[in-house]
Amino acid sequence: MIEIRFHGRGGQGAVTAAEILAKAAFKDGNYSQAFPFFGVERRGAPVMAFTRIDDKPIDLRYQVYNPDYVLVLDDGLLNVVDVFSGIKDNTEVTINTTEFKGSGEHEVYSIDATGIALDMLGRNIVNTIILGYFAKKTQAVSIDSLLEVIKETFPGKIGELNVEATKKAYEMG
Amino acid sequence: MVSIGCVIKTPGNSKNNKTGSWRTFKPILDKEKCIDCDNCIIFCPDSSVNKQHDIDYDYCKGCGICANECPSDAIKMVKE
Amino acid sequence: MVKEVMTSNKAVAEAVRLAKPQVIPVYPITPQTTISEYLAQYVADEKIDAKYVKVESEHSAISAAVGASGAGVRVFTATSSQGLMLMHEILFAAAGMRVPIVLADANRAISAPLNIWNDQQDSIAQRDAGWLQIYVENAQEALDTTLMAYKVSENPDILLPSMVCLDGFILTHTVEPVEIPDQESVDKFLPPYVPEHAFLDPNEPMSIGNFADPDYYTEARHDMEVAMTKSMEVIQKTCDEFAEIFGRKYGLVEPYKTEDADIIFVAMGSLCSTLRVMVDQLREKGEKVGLLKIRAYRPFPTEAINEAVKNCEKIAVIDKNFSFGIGGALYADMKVKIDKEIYGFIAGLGGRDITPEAIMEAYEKTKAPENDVTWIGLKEE
Amino acid sequence: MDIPDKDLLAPGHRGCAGCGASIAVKLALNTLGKNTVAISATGCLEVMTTPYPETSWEVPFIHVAFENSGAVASGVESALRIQGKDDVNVVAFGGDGGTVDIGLQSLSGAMERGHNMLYICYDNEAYMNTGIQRSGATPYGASTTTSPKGTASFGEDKPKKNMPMIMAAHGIPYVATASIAYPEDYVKKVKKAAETKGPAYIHLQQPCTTGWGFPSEKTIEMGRLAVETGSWILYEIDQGNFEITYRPEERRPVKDYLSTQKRFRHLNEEHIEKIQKYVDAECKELGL
Repeated sequence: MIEIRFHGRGGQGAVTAAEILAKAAFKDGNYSQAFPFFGVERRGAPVMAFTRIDDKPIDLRYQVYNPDYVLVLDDGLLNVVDVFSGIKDNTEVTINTTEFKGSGEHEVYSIDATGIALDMLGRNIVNTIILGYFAKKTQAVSIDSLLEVIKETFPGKIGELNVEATKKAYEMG
Repeated sequence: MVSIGCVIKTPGNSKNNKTGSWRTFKPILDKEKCIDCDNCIIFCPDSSVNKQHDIDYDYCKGCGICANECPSDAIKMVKE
Repeated sequence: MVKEVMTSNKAVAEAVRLAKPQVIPVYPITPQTTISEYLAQYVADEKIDAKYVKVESEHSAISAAVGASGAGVRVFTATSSQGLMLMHEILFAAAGMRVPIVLADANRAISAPLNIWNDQQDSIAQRDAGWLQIYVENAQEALDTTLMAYKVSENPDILLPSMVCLDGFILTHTVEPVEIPDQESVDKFLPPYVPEHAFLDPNEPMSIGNFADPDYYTEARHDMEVAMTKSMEVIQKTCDEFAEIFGRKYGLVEPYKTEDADIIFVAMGSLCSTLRVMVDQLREKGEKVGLLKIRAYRPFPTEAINEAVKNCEKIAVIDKNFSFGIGGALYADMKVKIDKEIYGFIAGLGGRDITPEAIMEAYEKTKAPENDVTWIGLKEE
Repeated sequence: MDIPDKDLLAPGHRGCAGCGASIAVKLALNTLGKNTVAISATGCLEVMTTPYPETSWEVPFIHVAFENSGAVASGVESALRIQGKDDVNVVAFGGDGGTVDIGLQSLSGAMERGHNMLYICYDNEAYMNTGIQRSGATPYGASTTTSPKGTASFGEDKPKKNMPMIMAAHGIPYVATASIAYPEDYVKKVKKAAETKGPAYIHLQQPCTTGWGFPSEKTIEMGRLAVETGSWILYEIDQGNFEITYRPEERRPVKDYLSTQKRFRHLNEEHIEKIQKYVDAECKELGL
């Protein structure tokens, strides 16, 4: 089983990203589960969401404390939240940032998802983009399933744009 | 034994309860004086006056509304 | 049959769509809200041919539900926490009037302090209302149980409303794969509701919700107890029938590795998933431990519990609720009905995560008990 | 007025001798006819008409609780309409307590949602079922068991809540006041309400022999006095058009009305003068 933790701000789509990932993993033939950290936070506040993926049914009903992967949708959170909390030796952390901000102790990838988003979507919504990058880096989900779920989640033009942006991020992975 | 949920499937069966026994005074109609205004029927709380202005003493509680509302003084209340 | 990744709230809404209720009075409340939203959309999109009554409170939601069910149609409503508390009075009326409403409760803690997270105090506080209460463990079970609840409640021998209890957020907002049955199979399993005991039809006038004096009240309440007792058999039969059509097996209780267990965990709802994993982990270490999941809390399945725990030495009941001075409600019921060494644990109140460590604490304290009732993970400072 | 062969509220009910509520319900049901479903709030009406295993209702009837007849009626109406029973009249009855106090929210919701139903408040101006406690509809100066006259009290110290205007503010198609002492006017309004598509509300004054303290034969007389003194004004608001439906030839002083009831008997000239002023202002405002 792999466990993924998302960090974002309310309104950035971290919860949606966790669900898209779970749905994509399910399309791949795996079992999956996704849930938000159930807060009362409003738009802008730090939020967390979790995804679990396994090849057998998932029976765990508590939060993810020791993630295998951490995805950070907004590098501004690094000053506010300990995104490295509970990570293991081999945990991979991916951060949406223009500059590498790793501590040196952990394996950290960075992607300028905001750059891609502003360029291709015209607004700073990075949740699908960071999933594209994640898919390539980890092979935890297939890009085909991921793109399919993105299309289902965002019908029409916005979906197409997201697919293109996700593909671009995948290529960068 | 009660019905499921105490539902009553016999509409209007409160007729089994003869409230005439509540009465102290009894309305007596003088049909000679009756002008068919129907006030006694319309205002009877116990549906005790029929279309022919016959009084049903099985249910009449003797409230006296009929006598009070009779414009021709055709109804008198008398002690049971 | 399709399989989709969805939350338990969506799964419940899907079950409602398949069950085809004709009146749906609901009022939104966290974490039930998405159920009311999905159903509003289904009605708006003509996926359900029902009147969606946009009531102004939960009190009116359940009141309209009783009115509609009394009028003779299948009804669904849903709520959570404070909303269920606001319904409290009418829950009793619904059961006493024997209207087979199905209600989904997204289990959430009760104020004060205000808290939107999961525990089961809200539905436990309604345990004596005369409703059947089934606690579910995952989204699939939420869907399946909602369908089965109609079948059990509408059984002429039962005619009591059902509450499907699903843990707030832990289930209501967690997506996972769910099999959605096809309409044809559901229609076969769940025929339309044809009430005989109570309906409102000018061609056959009857009075419903009457006044009963001491000559009749006791019998009316006792009839509910008879129906509640009988419902155990009907629930089991309904589960068997469901398994035959849909392949998924449920029961009043679900024992897991209890046969040779020295210690058996007893719990309700989503916690049972984690407990099952813990049982496996402990078994690997040579611990003889099992799990008894209670699905039906009302009726209380004494016989089924006794059968499952007959060989064990000790029982550890984990309650997400409590009664002051007593302990958890399930613990208290077990103490009354089950002749075993039983320890109670209070956990998961107001959304406190029940981690493997918390479960281990309960396990260790059952092995070497200090108190009858222990609050797990209580911060001392 | 049409007299039916059989009343749709059967005798044998447990109402007081001279009960105005039974007159109110009988006239409404007879007007609406057999194709009607009735809902009632808890109160005198429900208790006196449905002591199991006997019912006085000749039409389908449902009662659930005190404060929710608006919502119960919403459910009943929804269930009937979804089954295609569009021609069935839905009528809910509530006393003043069940309507203006504890049932106000439920009723407000039902009216605002536009259910095709009629709600009749039979207003006897206090909680009579439980022994004459004041309600929001208890008039100024009335002595009740919870607004008693005493050395420091002259009874209820606030005027009656203006419920019909609260209902009118919902913008529903039909609102009317009525009195059981004016059956032609009342029945006409029930008919109109039944023909109205959408919610209708009738606020019916119903004198109560027990609660107001007058002899049982004077139930109707008391209703007449209320209207003739301007203490109760008969009007309707039909699709927003306000109209007085009955004008007394000459308005009598309120004293004639107050002095005949035990609940007002303690009032002194000053109180009566105040009530007269209040009534005068109300009449002026409504154009009586």
